[in-house]
Amino acid sequence: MLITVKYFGQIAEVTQKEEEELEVAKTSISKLLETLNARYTDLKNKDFQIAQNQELVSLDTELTGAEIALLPPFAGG
Amino acid sequence: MLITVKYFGQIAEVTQKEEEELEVAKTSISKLLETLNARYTDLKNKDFQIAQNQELVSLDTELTGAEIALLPPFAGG
Amino acid sequence: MKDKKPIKSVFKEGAITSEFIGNSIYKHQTKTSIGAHNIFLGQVRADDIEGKTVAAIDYTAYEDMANEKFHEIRESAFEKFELTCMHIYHSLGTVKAGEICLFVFVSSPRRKVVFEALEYIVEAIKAHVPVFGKEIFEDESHQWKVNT
Amino acid sequence: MKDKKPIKSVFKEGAITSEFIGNSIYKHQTKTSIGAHNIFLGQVRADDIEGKTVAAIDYTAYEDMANEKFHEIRESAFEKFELTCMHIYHSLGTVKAGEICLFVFVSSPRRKVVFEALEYIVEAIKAHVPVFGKEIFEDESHQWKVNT
Repeated sequence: MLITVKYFGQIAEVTQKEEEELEVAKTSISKLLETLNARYTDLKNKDFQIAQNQELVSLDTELTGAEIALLPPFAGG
Repeated sequence: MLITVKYFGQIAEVTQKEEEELEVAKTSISKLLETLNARYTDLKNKDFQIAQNQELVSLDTELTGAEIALLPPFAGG
Repeated sequence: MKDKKPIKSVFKEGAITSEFIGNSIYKHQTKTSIGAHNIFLGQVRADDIEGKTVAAIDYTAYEDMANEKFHEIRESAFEKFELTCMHIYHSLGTVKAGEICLFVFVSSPRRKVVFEALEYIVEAIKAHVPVFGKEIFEDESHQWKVNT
Repeated sequence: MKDKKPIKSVFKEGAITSEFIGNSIYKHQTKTSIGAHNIFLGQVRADDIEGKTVAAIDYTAYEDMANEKFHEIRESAFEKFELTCMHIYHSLGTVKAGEICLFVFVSSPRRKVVFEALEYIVEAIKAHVPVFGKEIFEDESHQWKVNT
């Protein structure tokens, strides 16, 4: 299935892009993360949370969402 | 001794004045209050605290201050 | 805690305007160690009391004692909390319903402090400062306000 | 808690000015059931970090999620606290040291409520809203801000 992955803040510095579309198997968030780690090797040194369809999810969550986002630490306010 | 007595808010409505000078014996605050109650009969129906030289005092405090104030409930802010 | 320094008066004649508040905020933009401001504004409510509506409050104060109390509250807040600055203004005279009668402004490098400090200061003002409020109804009768 | 209403954006491009804040206060003077306002302002600090000084923060956000989170915080605050109104504004883009990047404004008939509500809202924003801050130093190098 086709998903959109969005990158923010220092994560976007690592990926050198703010978003991309990826064709992936229906899998878990953690499997998707392995794919991304392989593609962007500096990612593993970064602190981030993952949102699926705008809700934070854990690694063992099933990948169902059309929109995944890698979110570095929040700094609002 | 000569003291100044100040009246505020609804107390000043009872006394019909904002301050006055009184010649009193060196006594307690409660004795002074008896004098004032005799002079202003509606005073006993009113809720107030007494300050002596700008500090709240209790009735059994010795009257030493040059400035006594009768303070109705505070309503700041 | 008596202090012999001359004490600046906290009182302003009439309502505290939104321009005054905005301008006070503006003046803090040169203080670049500040990370958080917290502002309390007391506004006169058009309370309905037994069918009559409050149109304004006429504030009076035992000014010398009140300024001394404001000063003590200020010193005590600076002692308790790591504040960069603190400002307090209170109205005297007539303040109409909807207008602002109390403006308390605290600033600190970090936010946790400002929440605690502001509530401490406002509660202390309500409890300890001899300010009196005559609630004037639309029909020009009045009653005396009591803080709760 | 999903809501299908269109959600108003909380974000403003650049700093939040003191005039904007003053004007927002002014607009509340027609709401005469309000007795207490409480305002939180986040200001960009010129922090010294290893000999370099922060000149500005460049804010970005996952805007859709952030506006949804702001909306959830808003709904939850109205549920928990008896508020007359609530406004939240957050900057995007560059905000210089000394300028304001967050403006949270709550109003209620009575004061106890506004203190609790404001702290609840500000802490929720810091914890749950995906906003990112790039601290730009005077020498144009940068580091990423993390809320504490």
